[in-house]
Amino acid sequence: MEQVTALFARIAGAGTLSPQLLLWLGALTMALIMALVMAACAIVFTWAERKVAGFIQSRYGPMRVGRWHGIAQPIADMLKILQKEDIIPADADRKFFILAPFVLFIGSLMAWAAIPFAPGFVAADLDMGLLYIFAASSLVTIGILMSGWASNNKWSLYGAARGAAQIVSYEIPLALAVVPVVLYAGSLNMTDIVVAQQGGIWKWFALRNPFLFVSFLIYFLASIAEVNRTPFDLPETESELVAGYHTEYSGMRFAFFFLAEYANLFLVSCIATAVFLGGWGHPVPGLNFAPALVFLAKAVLLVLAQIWIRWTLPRLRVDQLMHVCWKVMIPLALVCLAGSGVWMLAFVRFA
Amino acid sequence: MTIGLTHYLVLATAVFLTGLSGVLVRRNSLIVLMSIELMLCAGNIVFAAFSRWLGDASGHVFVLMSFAVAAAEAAIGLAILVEIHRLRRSVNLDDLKTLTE
Amino acid sequence: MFESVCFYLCGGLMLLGGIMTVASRSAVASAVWLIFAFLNAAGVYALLSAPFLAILQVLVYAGAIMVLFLFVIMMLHGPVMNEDLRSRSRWFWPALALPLAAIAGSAVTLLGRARGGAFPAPAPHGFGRAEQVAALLLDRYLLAFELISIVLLVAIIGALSLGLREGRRT
Amino acid sequence: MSRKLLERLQQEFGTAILRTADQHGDAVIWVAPKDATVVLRHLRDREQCELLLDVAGVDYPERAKRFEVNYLLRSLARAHRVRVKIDVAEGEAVESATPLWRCADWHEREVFDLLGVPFRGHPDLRRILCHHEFEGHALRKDYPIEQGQPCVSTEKLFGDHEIEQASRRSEGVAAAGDESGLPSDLLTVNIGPSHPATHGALRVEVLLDGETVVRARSEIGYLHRCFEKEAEDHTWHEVMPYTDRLNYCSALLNNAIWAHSVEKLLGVQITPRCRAIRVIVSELARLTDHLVCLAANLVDIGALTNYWYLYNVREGIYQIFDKLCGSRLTTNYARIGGMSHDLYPGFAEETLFHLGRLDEAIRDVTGLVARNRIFLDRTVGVGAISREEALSWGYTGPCLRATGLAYDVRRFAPYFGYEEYDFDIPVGEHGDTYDRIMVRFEEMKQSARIIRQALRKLPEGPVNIDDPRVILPPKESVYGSIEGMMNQFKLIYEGIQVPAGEAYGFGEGGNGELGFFCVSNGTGRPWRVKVRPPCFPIFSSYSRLIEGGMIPDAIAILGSLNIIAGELDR
Repeated sequence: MEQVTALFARIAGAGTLSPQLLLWLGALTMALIMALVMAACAIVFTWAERKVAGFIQSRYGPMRVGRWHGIAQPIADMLKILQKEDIIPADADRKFFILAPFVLFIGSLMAWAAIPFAPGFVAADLDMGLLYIFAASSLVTIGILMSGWASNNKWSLYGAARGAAQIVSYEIPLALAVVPVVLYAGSLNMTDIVVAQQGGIWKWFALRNPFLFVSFLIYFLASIAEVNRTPFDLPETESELVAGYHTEYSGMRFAFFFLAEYANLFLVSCIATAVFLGGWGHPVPGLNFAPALVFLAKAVLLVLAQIWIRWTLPRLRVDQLMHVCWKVMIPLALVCLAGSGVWMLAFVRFA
Repeated sequence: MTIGLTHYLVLATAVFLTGLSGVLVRRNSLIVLMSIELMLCAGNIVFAAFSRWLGDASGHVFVLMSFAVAAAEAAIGLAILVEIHRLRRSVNLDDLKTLTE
Repeated sequence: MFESVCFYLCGGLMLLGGIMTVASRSAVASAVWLIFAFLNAAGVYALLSAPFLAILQVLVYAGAIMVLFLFVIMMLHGPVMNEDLRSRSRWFWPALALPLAAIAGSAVTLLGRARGGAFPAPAPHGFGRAEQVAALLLDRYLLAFELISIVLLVAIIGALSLGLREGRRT
Repeated sequence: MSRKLLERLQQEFGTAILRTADQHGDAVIWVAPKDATVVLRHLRDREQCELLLDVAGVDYPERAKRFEVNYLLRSLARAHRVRVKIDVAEGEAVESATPLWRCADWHEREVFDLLGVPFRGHPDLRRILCHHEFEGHALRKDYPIEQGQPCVSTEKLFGDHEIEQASRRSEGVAAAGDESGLPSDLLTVNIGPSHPATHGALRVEVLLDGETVVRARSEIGYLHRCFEKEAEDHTWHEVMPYTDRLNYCSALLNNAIWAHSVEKLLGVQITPRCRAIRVIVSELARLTDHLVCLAANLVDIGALTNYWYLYNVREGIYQIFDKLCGSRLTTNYARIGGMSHDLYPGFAEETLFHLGRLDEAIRDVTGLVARNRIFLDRTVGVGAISREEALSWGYTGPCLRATGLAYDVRRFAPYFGYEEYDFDIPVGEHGDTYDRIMVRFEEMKQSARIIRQALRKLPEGPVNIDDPRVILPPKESVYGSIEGMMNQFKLIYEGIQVPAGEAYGFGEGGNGELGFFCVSNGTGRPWRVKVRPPCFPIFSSYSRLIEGGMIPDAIAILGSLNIIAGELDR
């Protein structure tokens, strides 16, 4: 962000802009860049999902649009979805129906601000970046509940209820799983957390000790539940709830749900990368070229893993979902937290 | 004029009284519960404002405590409401006067 | 200057959210307005150099408590509640106007006379951060910390025992 | 076999048995309406006729007692095939068999709906295939076949009172007196008629307490297109394409069994080659049926990828069908007395190739799901039904075998020479969703085994029987001789002259026993055709299976029962 503000200062000429204004301009620009990056990622991932699904299912996936392997398919899809009729059901609660996709989208957009892609490349280097991300993404639940309620459709309502229950529940193991990392890093700042993991693969928090590795797995699984993907895709199960909370949405409004879903998918992978997998750090110590690319590569790998899981596993039932969360993941996450603490006391010397 | 303690206190009082009038006037017990949350929130602002004024973060601890109380209140209050709704099919306070009759 | 603008914006919107919470007919609208008020309250905390509280405000209120409210409203046959006109008595607007008028009057006089109790210039470094609050919580206010845990534990047990309705299963 | 049974029955009941007959190995007895329950009960309890296959009504307007109600019974242990006939006049009621067999509920509703025969003591005598606004009874001979009746309103399946009762029961607060008059806490939700998991137009109205299904009631008939009425208006041969549309996942099985039923009535023997071809195409059709069912069921559980693994094989088999019959879905391949034409050259190689791919697919899919913890959690113990209950509900086919009962028509009453093939009957143990799925997987392996054997010893020779009364003459003779021309004309315009009589022809369909109860009055058109669709009685138990479970369970169970609306609604 410093670079951006410096750029603005240079363009306008030194001293013409107040520091505060510069700060805001910089933040806005970064937010804009983030939003664009997020939209682009979401679009690319829709294509990736279809190609990976095709690969897993012994078929090709999109092949026609664009010259190579249907690479332009997501653009065609976006154009198509923009042209679709925007339907608001007669009995829907209009205000909330219109508002809901935006709330959902803004929730996932805000969280992006605190992701450090490379040294200095972060929209808002907040002191409590990790907490901020969790706070921002909790808005998603409200968007889901609003959409389910506003649609005035029983399937939507069920989807929303499932979604809210699931996301609120899985936020607990998700948060508990990152606490050991905070313990190690001694900071909630995302950049600090990443910096603490520099110097090769053995410095990454996921591999620091066995408890942290289990924490990483818990985080990864809980994050799949957070973004409502198989095997935890209960809020939008097609075969049960028609389409869940976005049953009644169409056209542009549906596109918002769709984009937010893939943006969230990427977001949780980015968080995992930053928190557990060393962020922009190379696995081999000593190397430090192209940090942003390294970060992206790790995040994309995690996304691919999530896609792989989605197309491999069946889905859980509602009660089993809650069972996994409350009776398996949360106790395990607590054990890992305590275990990491003990490990630190026993093996790690405080500088 | 710079924003000072008084501004925050005035804001907190206004929010608190809004919540209070909600508690007194609304008959839908869900909205009454929400008004109580609003009042708690107003109290928290007073804590935070004095904390800032005194330069002592102790107030924040009490805000945290108040968060816990608010969360507990919401959980228990809503559980009771659900139970009442199950028995009475209503959450309107006017319908819940069995004891006074 | 910047701070004033932020304060009036956040404070004003928070008050608006509060009023609309109390004044909305439908419980869902109330809840959404309350979320709006709480988000602005987070802004107010940020202005008060309490970033930790600001984030917790969003996390706890918007992310958990209000989700619970919305959840319950929807489960309790919401459509019926939407039309519940009795839920607002006719004394409503007078009751709301009186305290607000009183507040406005006192605010004008108070702020007009005094200098508004300006804060001691910039908050010390690390003020209101997680580290500081945590240190206080685990040291000076350990009792409060324990009390919080007990309150939450009791709330969990209470909500569970109410929710499980064991005696009802035949 | 049936003679001894008839003698025993006559000794037991004396004059209560009005008349007896032996028709194609079926023991047929006539009883008066008042004695029906006693005789049926005796048959169930003493003669081990534990399976009520169907209740078929026939209308004879010229008789004094106009309607004839047939109860088709089956004893698995003693191999009895019994038909109890009850003649009733207009308005006269038959004692309901619902206390004896659970599946009698829907079967009797169907007779009531289509013929207007009332059943005394029936718990829920409503229309079933025709809609609730329908007037008259469609299968009576005096109902004009052209007369359609539109339906303009939906039927609520649960009354307010029932919802209130269910609500009380679910909360267990029935004792508290002052609760009445309050709206229910249960949410009424319609699954279907257009829902992604119904795979056809079915409607299930469920009362939900949270995610739990407290009560459920299903409604069918959305795809009802009067197959049986149409059949009465067409020649025996012309019915063949209609059978394609019954269970459209395994049209060839329907074709073959329909031809088999009419041949039974005609009393003709098909050629050895024809029998082998019918076995091959029947088993191929069974494969497609099971593949579709499993693929859809796994998708319903969320395991989407398996769909492609299974559908790729189905696609291969459909390509064979396409080459063989000219179409993929509506094959119309069998003919009465033979087949439409012989196999094409290279059929065996192609089939063997696709069977190899089938083995691969089964290995892939079972590898993905069979020991997957999520899959096991979702299916084991879900929708379980005991053997006795399954029999009472009229289960046959994979769903019955999943309960552990090795009943398969191919073994019980072999047709098409099934006795010459070496195959196993896979059975389950608990009758739950997992067993139903796994039984189908195992059955596919057995079908492949049968096909391989049949291809190996496929006899040479003619496909069609040499009988000008049944089989169309070759084209050279139609264009070249007056006899051939006349023969063709008679067979096309008047149809095969089937001697008067009745026969119940049956075989193992994709979902269970598929039967055609055919009544001929000696003309070229059937007097009455009653289909016994295997999934009809199975679906009637659906509400019972899902009550107490959750919505996801209901979806998983529905998929594992393999309900095909085309066959269900006819």
